[in-house]
Amino acid sequence: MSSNIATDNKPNLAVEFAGLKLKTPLMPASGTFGYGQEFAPYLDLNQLGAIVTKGLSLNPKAGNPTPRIAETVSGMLNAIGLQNVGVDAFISEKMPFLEQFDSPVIVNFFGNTQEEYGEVAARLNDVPGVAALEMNISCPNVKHGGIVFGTDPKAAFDVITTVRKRLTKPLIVKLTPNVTDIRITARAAEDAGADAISLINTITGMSVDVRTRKPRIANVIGGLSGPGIRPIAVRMTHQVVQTVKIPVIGIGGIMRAEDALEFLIVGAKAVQVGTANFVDPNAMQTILADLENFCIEQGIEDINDLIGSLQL
Amino acid sequence: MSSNIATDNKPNLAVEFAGLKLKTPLMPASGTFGYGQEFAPYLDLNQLGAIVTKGLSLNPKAGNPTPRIAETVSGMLNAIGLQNVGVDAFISEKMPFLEQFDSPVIVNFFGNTQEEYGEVAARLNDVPGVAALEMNISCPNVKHGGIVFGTDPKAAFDVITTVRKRLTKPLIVKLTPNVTDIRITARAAEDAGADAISLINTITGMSVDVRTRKPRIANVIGGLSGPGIRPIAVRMTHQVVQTVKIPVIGIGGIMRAEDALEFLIVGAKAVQVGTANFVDPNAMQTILADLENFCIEQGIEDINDLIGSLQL
Amino acid sequence: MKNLQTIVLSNQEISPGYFRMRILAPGYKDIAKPGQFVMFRVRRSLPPLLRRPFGIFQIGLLPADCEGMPEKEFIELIYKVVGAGTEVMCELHEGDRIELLGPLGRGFDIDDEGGDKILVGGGIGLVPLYMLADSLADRSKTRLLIGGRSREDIITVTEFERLGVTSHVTTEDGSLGEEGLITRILERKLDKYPKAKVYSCGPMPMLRAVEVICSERNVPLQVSLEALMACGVGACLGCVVKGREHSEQNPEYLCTCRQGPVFHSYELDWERVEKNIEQEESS
Amino acid sequence: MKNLQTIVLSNQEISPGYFRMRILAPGYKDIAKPGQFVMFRVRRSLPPLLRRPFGIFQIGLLPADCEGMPEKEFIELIYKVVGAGTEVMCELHEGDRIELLGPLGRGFDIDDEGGDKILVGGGIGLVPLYMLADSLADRSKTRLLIGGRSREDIITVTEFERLGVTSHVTTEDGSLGEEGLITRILERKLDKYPKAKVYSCGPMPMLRAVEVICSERNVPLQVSLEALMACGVGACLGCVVKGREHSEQNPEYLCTCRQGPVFHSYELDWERVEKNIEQEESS
Ligand SMILES: Cc1cc2nc3c(=O)[nH]c(=O)nc-3n(C[C@H](O)[C@H](O)[C@H](O)COP(=O)(O)OP(=O)(O)OC[C@H]3O[C@@H](n4cnc5c(N)ncnc54)[C@H](O)[C@@H]3O)c2cc1C
Ligand SMILES: Cc1cc2nc3c(=O)[nH]c(=O)nc-3n(C[C@H](O)[C@H](O)[C@H](O)COP(=O)(O)OP(=O)(O)OC[C@H]3O[C@@H](n4cnc5c(N)ncnc54)[C@H](O)[C@@H]3O)c2cc1C
Ligand SMILES: Cc1cc2nc3c(=O)[nH]c(=O)nc-3n(C[C@H](O)[C@H](O)[C@H](O)COP(=O)(O)O)c2cc1C
Ligand SMILES: Cc1cc2nc3c(=O)[nH]c(=O)nc-3n(C[C@H](O)[C@H](O)[C@H](O)COP(=O)(O)O)c2cc1C
Ligand code: FES
Ligand code: FES
Repeated sequence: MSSNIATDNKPNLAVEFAGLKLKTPLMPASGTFGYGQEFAPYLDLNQLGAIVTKGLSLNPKAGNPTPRIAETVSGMLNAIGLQNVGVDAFISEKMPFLEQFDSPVIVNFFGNTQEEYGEVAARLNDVPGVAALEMNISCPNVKHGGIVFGTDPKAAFDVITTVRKRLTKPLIVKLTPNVTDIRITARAAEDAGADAISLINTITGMSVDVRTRKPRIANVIGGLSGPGIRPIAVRMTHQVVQTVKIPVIGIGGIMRAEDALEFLIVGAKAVQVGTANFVDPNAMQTILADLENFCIEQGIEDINDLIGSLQL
Repeated sequence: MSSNIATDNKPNLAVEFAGLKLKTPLMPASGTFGYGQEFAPYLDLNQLGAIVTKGLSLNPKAGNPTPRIAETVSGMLNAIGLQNVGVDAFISEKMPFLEQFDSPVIVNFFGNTQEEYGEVAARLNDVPGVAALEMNISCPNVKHGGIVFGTDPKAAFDVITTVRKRLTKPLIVKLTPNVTDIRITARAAEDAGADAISLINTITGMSVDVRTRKPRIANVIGGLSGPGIRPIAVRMTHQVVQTVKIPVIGIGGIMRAEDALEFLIVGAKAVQVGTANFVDPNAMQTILADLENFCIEQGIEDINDLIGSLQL
Repeated sequence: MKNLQTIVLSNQEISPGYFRMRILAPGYKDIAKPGQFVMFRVRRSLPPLLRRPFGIFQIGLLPADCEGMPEKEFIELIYKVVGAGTEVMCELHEGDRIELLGPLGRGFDIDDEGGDKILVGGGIGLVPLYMLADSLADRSKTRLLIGGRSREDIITVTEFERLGVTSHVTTEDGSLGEEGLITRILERKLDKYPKAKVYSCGPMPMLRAVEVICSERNVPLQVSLEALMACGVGACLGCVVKGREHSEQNPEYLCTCRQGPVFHSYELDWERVEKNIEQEESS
Repeated sequence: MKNLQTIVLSNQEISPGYFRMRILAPGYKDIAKPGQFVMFRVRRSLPPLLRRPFGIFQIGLLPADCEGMPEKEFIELIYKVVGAGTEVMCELHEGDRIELLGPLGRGFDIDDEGGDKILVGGGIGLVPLYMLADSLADRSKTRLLIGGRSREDIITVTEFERLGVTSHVTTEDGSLGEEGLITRILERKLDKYPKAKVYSCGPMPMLRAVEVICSERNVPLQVSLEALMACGVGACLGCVVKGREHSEQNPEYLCTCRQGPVFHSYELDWERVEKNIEQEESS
């Protein structure tokens, strides 16, 4: 598979899938990297495989009351409530900045109804600088009693089909881990025409301040992210890779290069780094350097040789 | 609710539910305390609210190949494979030791088929020293393609009904967290006649050794436990308490008294301590002492005043 | 604004539960402004996971180790031990490696006029006021009003006085200075100096009371807010407060880490800010 | 067998990557047996989560701090830095607080006869052999065979020699002693002392080779095994090895922590043990 001789040449870290060419398999996870601009002082955005933006909705969204975040053991809970500037303001105010970089821009989006999902996708489809869309299906379907789209395979299939019809750009569907069998939603996404799958979004969780006896997050329940959830994310990525033919992007608790490698080895074509960006705005640069070192040390000339190389 | 004056008298820690009288709301989680004997040198078993044994099956079970455990960030994966001595050997060899203590003995059990579940329950029903049974429904149903009983509300309802018919002792049903909506299985358990619910069992996870590219557990997938999963366990406990009328026992990542308090405040009548017993065989004694101190410090004379006192 | 891998120079308990940490911080002297803060991280791989925000108390220079070497720029933090993060911090020693992100946020807007200034601090909230006091044009016209629960909570006042600032102390238990709340003194001072500008940092109930007093009298007020922060750079949106123009249709959320932590009083929706922070205080 | 909250007395690098830690351990001297181990925990709240198992290298007494005080019992561990846990351990200093569970497990079965004894250690596997050597009746008839990859992996041999034991060293790269594997020496020695008893600890491939040699010659062998451990007390069943009688219908799983870590060779199902450990070695 790969020779054991360390090479002086830089290993190839570029990956290609779903019509996307990425310089490296590393990109930020939506909602942890703002609109890119916030990290520009700390990080060379041109080194990233892609830039993934905060999730956008049709109209600007206020988000939830505070406290919105709480630290847990090796993780954090958040209930930001998908606060965002709205798709139109994004296009006019944020895209000009992002277009300066040659890393592809992946725009994350969501809706409260099937129609809203379709409409946001359609508007983004016409924006030249946008390389692909990532569709967050972890949102409550307001027309169906608030059941989260991504927890109901039928609803997921329908909403992805609607989006697919209005989109010519590559479509990445981002799955929620709060399901009994992630393979079922993955298959629904593939069947509905997704070009790729990314996973996982946060796991719902709760934490209580035992002195005040109040939830530590105003919204009571929030999404758990960070290194503590990584084994769950790796397991789900493995299951989905074994199930669908479309490419998979792994997400969940990646802090170091070794963590990213777990996802790549089980078969993810690329990975996203979330909470680690908060802990260290340089995190992705460090991970990238260490990925390269790992390849050199292990005599891997092309990272694609490593992807899916799990020994069962 | 409770006066703010610290009291010199010891607070009441005893709780009662499902016909069980517990001296304290603290007990070990199944599979992390052996058959009790292993911890006797370190801990006064009479101080525990109950003694919960390793899960038993009809026949002795060999368990999985090694490696069976792997440490993860703030957690551990295990795939012990439910190795146990079998119900008959338990009754003849282990019960005599356990009967010496006045803490009620709760016996955890499982089966590969509905019939096996029923049969184990029936055998344990006749054993005098057994105070209650805890039924682990996180096992694959070998007759139905290996789908885990507890992830299918119908299968869960059926198997619990079968057990209920053969059992006069109190029945605690232990739920798996690997489901989309834990409230649905909780309701199925209540409808099938469970006297109490305990949750959560481990969350399925996976970890890869990036140098050998092999799963760090021979079984590939294992169960994640430990402090990292606590927010998920607290959230599910909260959801179940809000859904069913029967009492709930909270489990998941309890390391310290404050962790136990989170579960009690959201409404668990008692809690189980799992992985913490490995980290520190004295863990439950420390937690107990700190629970008492917390009550004194907060002027809580009766722990029952604290149970379910979440401020929403 | 960068992530500095650096070391602790000293870390001492200056009053029960309060520590003062000096950190090697090249590059801070020329750019850090009064009211800015840093995100502090204990060594990698140790909990807590997230960094913790701390105001910059002071910036200074130590003599070079030997001729030919540069002088050593340092910053000082003063922190109160309240939870997991500060508990780890207070065990750090000289030479321990840490990471520092900063200087971050918007500091105080300072005009150059030498008019009357009143700084109102509550407990540890006095931290950002020291650099502010130091930077004011006419310190003889600057008054520091500092309140706390008890004498242990009143720290570094003599250092303010050495800057030429007059100080007034109140404690709730009367163990130091006047007994009572600092806002009473603020009213007295504003009666005497009605044209003063007010700068304040401290717990929310105090800030709210200060705001009421200042807005009644039409006195300009800047406040430094605290919030739970994950990133410190405006990315997580965890630290928001509602702006004056905020409504559900037209959300105006301000990031404490980026648009703050110092705000002009008129930028904030005080009703809502207070309500939010009440939740935080009690949670 | 208890959980001791104690302190580190010293912690030094004795060869690149190998550390020797002395720990205050009252109560160990009278009860700990050669081959037993401890579960070591770095201070609460620090990762790693689980304790780590380490053999006891030596037990000793330090003079009392002053007259009237008791002598200080200590134990010594020798460990190789291989991962997260040992990386934290090697940064501990004198006086740092740690927790120790032990002494745990079954040690070596030692008969009192003064016959020939051969101790075969691979790398760090030599740790439990020191207390064993020390307890043997006639040390002039005891030979220590110790193998390693390179000269850095050969540690504490002079201390064995001070006990009166003869030592033979091999390294794979020939940088110390004979070049090659230690099993070659074992065969030579067994040719010479066919009635010797063998005791061994080291990596699985070595143990397996030792087992083959000994069973061919009908020489009694005790081995000390390693396994991943969560609890160390027989509760988690994470550390099992298959016993000689093991079958799916009639499982005979032995806990390395409780029935071991020292086993008589005949208790184990070597085919299966090797297969299991192969997985571990490579994973
Ligand atoms: C811009 C800014 C500047 C600050 N400057 C200083 C300073 O100079 N000195 C100082 O001692 N502290 C300062 N703080 C507060 C400091 O960040 C917290 O005390 C610290 O993060 C607590 O960490 P911990 O892990 O010890 O406590 P945790 O375990 O995280 O929390 C302990 C308790 O404190 C509460 N808490 C934690 N952080 C905050 C916060 N930011 N606001 C309100 N309540 C909180 C928690 O809800 C909890 O009840 C500042 C905060 C901000 C936002
Ligand atoms: C009874 C017993 C006695 C031991 N005595 C000693 C001793 O005296 N000196 C010493 O240096 N070590 C000894 N060990 C091994 C020691 O426990 C491990 O090296 C240590 O746990 C590694 O911890 P870590 O966190 O540094 O490495 P980890 O990060 O946990 O692991 C690093 C690598 O080592 C492997 N590994 C970890 N633990 C073991 C194990 N127990 N067996 C096999 N592979 C493992 C892992 O799979 C991984 O590849 C003993 C083990 C046992 C079971
Ligand atoms: C503060 C915060 C905000 C997030 N916002 C979004 C979002 O807008 N859209 C989305 O699809 N995922 C969002 N996520 C989920 C992350 O993209 C990622 O899936 C998750 O955090 C797991 O990765 P991590 O453990 O590396 O953080 C958010 C996560 C956090 C912590
Ligand atoms: C090694 C191990 C073995 C376990 N065996 C069982 C079992 O036999 N039956 C069962 O119902 N749960 C079993 N569990 C699950 C625990 O009882 C508990 O639900 C879970 O570990 C979560 O709690 P914790 O985070 O406190 O460990 C086991 C857990 C571990 C770590
Ligand atoms: S702390 Fe993240 S946006 Fe302010
Ligand atoms: S380590 Fe837990 S049973 Fe041996």
